Amino acid sequence: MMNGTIDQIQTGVEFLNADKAIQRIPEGASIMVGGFGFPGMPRHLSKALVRRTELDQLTLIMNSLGSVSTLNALFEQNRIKKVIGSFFSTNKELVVAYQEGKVEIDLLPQGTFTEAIRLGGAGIPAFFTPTAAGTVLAEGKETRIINGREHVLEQSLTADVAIIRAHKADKAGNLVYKKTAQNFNPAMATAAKLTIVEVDEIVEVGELDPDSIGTPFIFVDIVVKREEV
Amino acid sequence: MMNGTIDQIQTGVEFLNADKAIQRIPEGASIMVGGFGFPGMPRHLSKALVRRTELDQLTLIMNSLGSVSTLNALFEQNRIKKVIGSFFSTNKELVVAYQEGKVEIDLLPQGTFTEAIRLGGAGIPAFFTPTAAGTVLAEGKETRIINGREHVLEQSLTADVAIIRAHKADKAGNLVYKKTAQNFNPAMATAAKLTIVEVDEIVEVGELDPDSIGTPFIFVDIVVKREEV
Amino acid sequence: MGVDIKQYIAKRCAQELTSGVVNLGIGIPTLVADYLPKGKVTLHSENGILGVGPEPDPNEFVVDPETIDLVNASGVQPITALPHASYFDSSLSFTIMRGGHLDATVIGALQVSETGDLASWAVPGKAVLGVGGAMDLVIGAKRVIAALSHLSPKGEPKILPECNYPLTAKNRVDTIVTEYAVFKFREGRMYLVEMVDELTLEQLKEMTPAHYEVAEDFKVVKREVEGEAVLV
Amino acid sequence: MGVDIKQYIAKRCAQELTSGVVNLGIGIPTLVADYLPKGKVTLHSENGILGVGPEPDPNEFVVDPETIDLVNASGVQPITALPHASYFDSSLSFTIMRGGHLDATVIGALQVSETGDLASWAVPGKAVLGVGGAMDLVIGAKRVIAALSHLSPKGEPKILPECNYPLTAKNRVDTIVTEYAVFKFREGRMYLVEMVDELTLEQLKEMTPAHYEVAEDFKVVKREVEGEAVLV
Repeated sequence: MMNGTIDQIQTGVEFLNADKAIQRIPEGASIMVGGFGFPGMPRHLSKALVRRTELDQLTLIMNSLGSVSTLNALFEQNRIKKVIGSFFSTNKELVVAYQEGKVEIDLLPQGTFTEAIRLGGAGIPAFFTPTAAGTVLAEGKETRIINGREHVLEQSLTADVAIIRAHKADKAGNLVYKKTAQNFNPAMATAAKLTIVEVDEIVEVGELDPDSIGTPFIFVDIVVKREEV
Repeated sequence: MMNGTIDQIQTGVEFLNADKAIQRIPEGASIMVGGFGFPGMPRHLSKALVRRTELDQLTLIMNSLGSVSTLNALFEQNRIKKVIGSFFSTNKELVVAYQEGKVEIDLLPQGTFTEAIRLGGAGIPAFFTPTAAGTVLAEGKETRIINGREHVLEQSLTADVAIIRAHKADKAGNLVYKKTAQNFNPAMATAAKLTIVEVDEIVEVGELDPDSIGTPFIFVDIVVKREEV
Repeated sequence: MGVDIKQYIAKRCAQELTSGVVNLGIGIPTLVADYLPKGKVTLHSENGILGVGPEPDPNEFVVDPETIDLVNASGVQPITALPHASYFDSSLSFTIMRGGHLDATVIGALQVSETGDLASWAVPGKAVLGVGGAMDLVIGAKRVIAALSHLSPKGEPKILPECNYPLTAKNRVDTIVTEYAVFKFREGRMYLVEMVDELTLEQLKEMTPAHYEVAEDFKVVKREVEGEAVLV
Repeated sequence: MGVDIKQYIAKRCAQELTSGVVNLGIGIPTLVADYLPKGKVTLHSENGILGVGPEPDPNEFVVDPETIDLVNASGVQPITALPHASYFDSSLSFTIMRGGHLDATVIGALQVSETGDLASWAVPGKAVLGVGGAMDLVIGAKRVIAALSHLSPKGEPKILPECNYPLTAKNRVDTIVTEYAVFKFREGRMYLVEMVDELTLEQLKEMTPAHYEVAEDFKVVKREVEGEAVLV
């Protein structure tokens, strides 16, 4: 059976700086952005996305946008067509863009949002959930009584690109996460055609405990080290 | 905000021997059994289940039964009503019981089986998967074209009891898994009313790296140490 | 409404919680943590932790958005972790919530109906731009404890025959705790189980248009926080 | 069919695999591992590992069912892990498979149809008691390489206009590799791309009732394994 030493291992994962990585995003892309508040938010990739000013007509798939976000410039510059997520009430730029009819918002309960991404990555395109049944967020959606309870049929989410953050990557592209900085990142890594990861540290192959790897390299395309911006 | 020292922490998880743990299983229960071949199979709990001879009319939810299994005695003793899983071809006792009409078998593709358990634990009762579309395993099931591809509506799985195996538990009931012994165990822990875990080792609270915990104690009811049979 | 009333509601909510795993919503529910029995109730936060500990000392802990990796569901407030804590991704966090594994949640409410409907996230006529995890919490938790002031700042009742604000979930509230009373839902009917001694049943009824019955185990209590009387 | 023919099919399958992540089914596909370029192709096994390494030395490794924690998808065969390996539960393992993340799978086949249908798991008239992960593999892998002997032991053709055995999946086969030929599916049509020099096109057609065309890039090859001629 196949053998291999560390030097021989080639997984095809690339190691680039943030601007070169963001250069790979196609026009009008749908982009998943990881993070729940500060932890797990790919800040340097977000800044590089803002810098690449010719990219517009974007769809952002992210749980929330806080009152201060690196990505706010995208709304001021009218580069966002649509946002899908669960909580945008406190972001002034987005609220204004929405009220002016410049941005479309698809609001999902957070659990539906995260499961839609996980199942999108798993090749399961739709699922019935009890969440939001009987509320305005279920309006226009198919419903069905299952086990005596009303459920809503939700569509899974996939994207052209995911920009996520992890704690460490090894040189094969395997990722390790830390504490509450995991959040949506592992699921998003599975659900995009192109997954770009910002990490604190890059280590040699063999340095990560194989049981601790949260995202195997198969889901990773490009790794960007934080300070190499 | 609430504080707590290790001594004060009470999670309600019980620590029993295998026979006392199996004593909690109700008559006619549906029982998920973890393991993929040898790794992750709860052998001592299985033996205790066989020893509790008055338990019958059981439904077993397990991926596969190899040619030699601790649980074979259950078929010889006519204690199993139904089996749900993906691979039973090589187990003589089960094949015979099936041919004699003593056991019903629900065969699912392995990926459908594992996702049905995970989603069962997550409160999502049904999902559309492309797997098995156009095959005999989709017969009698609702199908739908989604994104131009045929999908099958599958029902999620839950159970009265899960008997699973992990590598270590701490005294709060948190579990850590090892290598390919994870398999179906973490999902099954989430999908049963009563989850009984067999472990190699029990350690003090605080000894497990919180990032390494595969199953948080909230999914665990009873922990059994392997040698305490 | 003064701080003391919020503290009273929080303390009264905590009496409902003697063991298990609980998720506390924002607002008054956050205050509940201070009144929980030490070590017996474990707190879950939907951003991915079971075993939330106290906030770190703000004099010693400086938040660096670049490196912070342990916060609560606000996304920005640093916390600590208890010795039995575990971390997980959002999928598992919502498996805990939607899957029915939480013993209880305490959640702030704008309105509650006599059938246990909860409205907690949106106001009619305003753009609906945020829901967060509230719907999953309320659909999944074994017990939903709604914590709210009995009347709105304008003096309007919040416990109604029917909610007229957008719903979070239908028929899911188990217990209502206000500064004046506690109601419980039993087999689909709403019962008054507790009232503070400053009111008569008639006065309470006037503030509470929902249909409810007085429970057999109804009792009248003194409103105290930490031994001190509460100023309304 | 002798061992050498199996080795030839395995070697020919390996030529299709130059990089990426591959899952090898049981039977002939298992032999493919020996012919893969070192370090460039990573093997996935559905029981929860990416980075399958060689089997441990059977003289040094004794299987203890009680403690063994690293096996392949047979559930009993011990393996090793490569330096870049990771472990995961079945949910993530089938996310890799069903979700379209595997670059290829090599899978044994009982029959393949001219529309790319695959039958690999059951025989008509027998009780259907096992399917395993085959359906998920075939539905999800970017390329499905069917590895099979050209004819059944009774001399019956296996590459047919339509499968008459129960299907594993419809329209999913990308490449067929037998001891005589290689077929590829391109835009829904089946093409002969390679044949061994021991046959004529007419002889191959006689053994292959499926409708196929000879590809523009068709070539005739010598059948060799490790430099030695193969005995049929």
